[in-house]
Amino acid sequence: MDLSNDKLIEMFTRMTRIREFDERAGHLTEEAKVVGSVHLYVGEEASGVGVCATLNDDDYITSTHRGHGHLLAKGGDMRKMFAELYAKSTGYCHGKGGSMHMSDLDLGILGANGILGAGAPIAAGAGFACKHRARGQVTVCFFGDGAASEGAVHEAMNLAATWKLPVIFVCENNLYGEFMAYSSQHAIDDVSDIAQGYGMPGVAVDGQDVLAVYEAAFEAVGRARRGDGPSFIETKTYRYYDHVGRDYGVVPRPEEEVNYWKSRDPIDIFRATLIERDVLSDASADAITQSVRDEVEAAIKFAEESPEPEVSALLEDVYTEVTA
Amino acid sequence: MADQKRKGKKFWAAIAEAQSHAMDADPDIFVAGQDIEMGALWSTARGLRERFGPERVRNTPLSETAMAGLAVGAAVAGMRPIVEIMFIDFMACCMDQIVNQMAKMKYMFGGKAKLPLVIITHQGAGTGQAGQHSQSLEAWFAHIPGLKVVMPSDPYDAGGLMASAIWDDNPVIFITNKRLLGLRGDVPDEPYRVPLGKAAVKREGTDVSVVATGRLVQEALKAADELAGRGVSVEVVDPRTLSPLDSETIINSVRKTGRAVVAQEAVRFCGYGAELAAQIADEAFDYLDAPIKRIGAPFSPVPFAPTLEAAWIKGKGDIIAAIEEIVPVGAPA
Amino acid sequence: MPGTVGIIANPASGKDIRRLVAHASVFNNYEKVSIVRRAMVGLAAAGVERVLYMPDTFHICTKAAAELDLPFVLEPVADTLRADALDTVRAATAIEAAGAAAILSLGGDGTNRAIAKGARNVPLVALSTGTNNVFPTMIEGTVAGLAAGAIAAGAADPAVVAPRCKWIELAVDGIGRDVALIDAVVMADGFVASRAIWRIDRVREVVLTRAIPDAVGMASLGGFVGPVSPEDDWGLHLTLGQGGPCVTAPIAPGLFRPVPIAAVRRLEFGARVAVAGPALFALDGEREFTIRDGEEASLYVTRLGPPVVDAHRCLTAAQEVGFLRSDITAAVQSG
Amino acid sequence: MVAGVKYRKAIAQALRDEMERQPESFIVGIDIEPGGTFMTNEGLLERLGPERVRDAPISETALVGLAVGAAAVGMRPVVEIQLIDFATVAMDQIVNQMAKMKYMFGGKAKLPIVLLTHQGGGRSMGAQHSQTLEAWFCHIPGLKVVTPSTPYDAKGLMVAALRDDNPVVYITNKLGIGMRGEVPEELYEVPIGQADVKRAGEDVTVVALSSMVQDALAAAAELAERGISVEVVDPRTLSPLDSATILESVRKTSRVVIAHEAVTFCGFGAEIAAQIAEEAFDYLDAPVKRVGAPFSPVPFNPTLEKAWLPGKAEILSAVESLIPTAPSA
Repeated sequence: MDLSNDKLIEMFTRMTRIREFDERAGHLTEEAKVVGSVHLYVGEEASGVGVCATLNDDDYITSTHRGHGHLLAKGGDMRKMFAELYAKSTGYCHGKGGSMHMSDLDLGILGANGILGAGAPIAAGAGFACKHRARGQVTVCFFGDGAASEGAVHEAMNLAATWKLPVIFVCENNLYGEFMAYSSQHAIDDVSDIAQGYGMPGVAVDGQDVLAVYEAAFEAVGRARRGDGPSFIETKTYRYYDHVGRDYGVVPRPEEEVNYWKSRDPIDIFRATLIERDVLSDASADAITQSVRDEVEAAIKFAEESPEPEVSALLEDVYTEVTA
Repeated sequence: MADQKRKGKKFWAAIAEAQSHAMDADPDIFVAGQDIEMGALWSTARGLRERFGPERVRNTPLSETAMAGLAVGAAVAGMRPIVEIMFIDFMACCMDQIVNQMAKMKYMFGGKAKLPLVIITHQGAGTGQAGQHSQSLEAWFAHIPGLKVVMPSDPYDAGGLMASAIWDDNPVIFITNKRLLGLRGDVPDEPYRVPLGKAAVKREGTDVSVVATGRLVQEALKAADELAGRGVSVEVVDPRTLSPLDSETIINSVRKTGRAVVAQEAVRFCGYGAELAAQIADEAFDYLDAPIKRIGAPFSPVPFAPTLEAAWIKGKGDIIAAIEEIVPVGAPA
Repeated sequence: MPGTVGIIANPASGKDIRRLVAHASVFNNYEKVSIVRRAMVGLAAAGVERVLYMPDTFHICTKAAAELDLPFVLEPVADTLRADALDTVRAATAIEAAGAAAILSLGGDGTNRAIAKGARNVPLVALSTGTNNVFPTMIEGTVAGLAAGAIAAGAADPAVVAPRCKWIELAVDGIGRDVALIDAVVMADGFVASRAIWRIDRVREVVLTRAIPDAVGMASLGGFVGPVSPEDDWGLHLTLGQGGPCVTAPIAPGLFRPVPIAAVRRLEFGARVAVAGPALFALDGEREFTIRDGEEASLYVTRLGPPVVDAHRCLTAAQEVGFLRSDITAAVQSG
Repeated sequence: MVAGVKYRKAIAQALRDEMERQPESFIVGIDIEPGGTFMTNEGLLERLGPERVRDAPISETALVGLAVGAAAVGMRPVVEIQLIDFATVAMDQIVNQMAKMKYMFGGKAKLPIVLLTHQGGGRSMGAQHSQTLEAWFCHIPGLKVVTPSTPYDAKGLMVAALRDDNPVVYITNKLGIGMRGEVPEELYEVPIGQADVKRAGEDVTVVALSSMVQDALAAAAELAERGISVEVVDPRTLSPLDSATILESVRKTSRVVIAHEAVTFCGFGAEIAAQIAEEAFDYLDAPVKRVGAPFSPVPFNPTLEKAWLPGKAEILSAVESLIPTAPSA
């Protein structure tokens, strides 16, 4: 694994940005400062960052309703993100999308998506554009274990495999689809087992270890760039909080399970690794966390001070005006 | 008579030519769908594979969801896809991609997404294909902000609207009626366009406006011919684009004639004709001299038996009957 | 307890990154269920009274038993399921403590290494369901069950049919830290990350208990420069780098890489290979841990590994004492 | 105000008590076991047990298909699609299978299915979780569509839907799910296909759907103070539509406003307007006015969403446009 110290620190910083962003987003929801359904990525940071760290700026991803982490992993701007959470005109979607649709097309993000599995066919489409343009671009399709039940995911996998599209299907198996446990939704232990049925390699990796995810993604992306077609990576991870927001205890999860996963916190694991390798010290790691927290507060301030969208914007951007 | 019939290009050929012209001009245009490589089920892609090769003219696996998503993803990544869904009935298998993804991406994502794509699909009864291959569902798509919906009624409009649909930077649902695909008409050899959002007065008249869509335009023209012989002057207006609708042309026509018949092949209840009638009842109310008559199919799935299907499907006779109810008409010539 | 056999089936084997970086096969858990089911039938045929199994998230053993009317008691070993790599170690320890006569394992080198760490004295019937396995053998589940059953039934003497295997012990600063059954690999730099080894340019040294050309992985690499059989009372030490032969070896399934070898030496039992930190160790194909600058590790081969059942010898010995035979006359008549 | 029973509870009561009487009934969906996304199934698991109250993998296609198959062989499924937006994922099963099976298969298939789903904006849930799509289902022969506007109607229509041998698409409005109202404890039916005059009036008819009924009643109360008598008609069932009640009202008042939350263009209001323009034309004294949402996806921002959502104010101004002499308060 050829990772410079700078790259490792950047990955650590991005994971920390996700954690701090979503923790605050969760609190802001509870304080009723932001509206709508906010799906938190806390606990799953290694998955998004490990995958996105292998991508170039002009690669594409499709994301899910739990998309904040993907946006930050690909380099999202927290100010525009909080502004979108606050439904402000300065937000990524000018206040029209919200948490569930927060995306930056300039970063190659083709949606956070409110419909389970819907990103998969879109990823196939973007993958086709990548293949057609032959500039070595790839598309990553993030989806969850719940979405793995949806037909759209299966249909897109078949298309991508048949056409050998440069698409990497990344199933973030956080063990819950909404409030239903993984085992009540699937008869197989590893979602990645389905890949073989469509004619692509499928692997399961430790989703709490950002380097393990990185390594798998790096190889899958390499295959895609070489024209060897799609791959499937299952990152075994865990959603610390409820389906929506933080803990509402709608359906309590076994305490033992929660504790086990929290004992394998992706940021703690990575931090320990980097300190052991002398990439970071305790002090420098703390400094990163602190600077991210400062960034979060500044971004919240920016969001709070940003103007509401004008009502006259209501009917803007339904259609593109310019035509060829 | 036979010579007359062979004059001009067929509806499907006009569509294929429009695609071919556009593909000549832009290498980012590709065509995908089931059996597209052999020219598409209804021949609307005939010759494209030979001309543009396997990379740009592609068969897909049998998955409408994957195909529609393919169009969305490729479009947002900068291409200009044209994807065919063989039957509009099959659009039921990809409504999420059409309605929640394609139609909303631009609006939800702060205006950045540009989706220059065309979904071409085919609808209509009268081919003995029963309930799951005969529906007319244009009203669904017209109800969805973010989509444009076109429904040409003759070869010239088909070619011109296809060209405009391809070059439009928004998702366009391009709907043909299967029974129109063999219709011949004058179609230029060179590239041309029929603008989206512009209705056409297909025949001028003074006594009653028939606002018809798709195949019913041809039926209305026949009805107008026949009624002309009985002294009734019928104006036939074809919206051509169902969304955005050129309400002005329609309202002006009704204000002129004072009477309106709205005609569509789809099930009448909650069909597109209801929108047309509602707009007329609001905007042209003070000019109306008679109730607005609405023609559409009865409230049942499309039956298989030819006799039943013939009874189900609306046409010239129904239009004449409706006009007779609201316009004093002389005896048949 | 006489007549007790343990089953450890690793649900995570056969899924790792080598399906991406090499051409490794996929081994899904339904196949493992099916194998365990056949092994259970074999155990039943042998008259085993009690089967202890490692619980896992996929419930491999209970699913396997679900459609069978088994004559033995089937029990999970208590409180071992954490869904992590230590599950296997804990389960093996519990099975040994319960007095099992044999352990039947489904997994690769890594799974068996974990079992060896947990249970050093129970004869092991190792059935291959992993990726590039040297330690377990490709053996039909029915036969594996029968072999384990024969030991439990006393039809074969483990002292004869299950000799202890070699292993590599690894000590850090003089303190024993880990073991490997087949290979211990010293790598420069690198993180544990996804664990598997395929970047051969990162490998510095290799210590092997066996070096055989008809294998995949490090054992194969050794096999083409200095073969060592499981029976030989020594190991092999390779130092990679320029200066010696270059072997194009299958370092993973379907993946050949040219490997320059600077030095090859026979490693007598107890002879130490000293490794100065920083370094990363991969044991039986899995990157495990690192040592830092200033730390020193040593590797050495012994024959203190667990007893390993040779199914062929085991069942041959069993048939000599009439195993599975009850009434020859009746069998002939009915046949 | 805490008097009365919540809308969602009224549905839960109907499901609980009526399903108990129907041993072949079951309910399936996503997060059904804890009571459903909007708690419309609260208490069902306890009463009916895990065999009949079931969570399923997240696949709307599989869920609806399951209902069609089970119904076709004699069961009486209730299937919940959490949000009507997600019905887009199952449109083939709903439209090509569920709606047509009886007709296509010679009348033999009996499909007693209730498809319970929830729609509407106002909760800042963005464009994919806020749509109002009833018009689609009304356009499809073979489906019945109900949109109760009060807890009383919610319970009665649910009972009727459960007893009906046809697929019924039962649509609530998310914002109205907590509304309270008088609900009898016992089982009763509100007949499918019967509109309800929620308030009698003389000057103008407001035909309002679902959540807009409450807005229409509020508007009517306000207009009454200004001397304008508004009749509020709630179709309750959109398909089959009780046209007679609507037309009768319009023939009486001669003026009509049609109000729904869905996008106006090609919405259900167009159908009502078209019927009135054809069948009550000679009684009309003014244009037929429609109130609905503008032609855009539902925005996330609360201010924009509020501007998007039609409500009392839009009904008031539509009525005023028909009765220009009305003095403003």
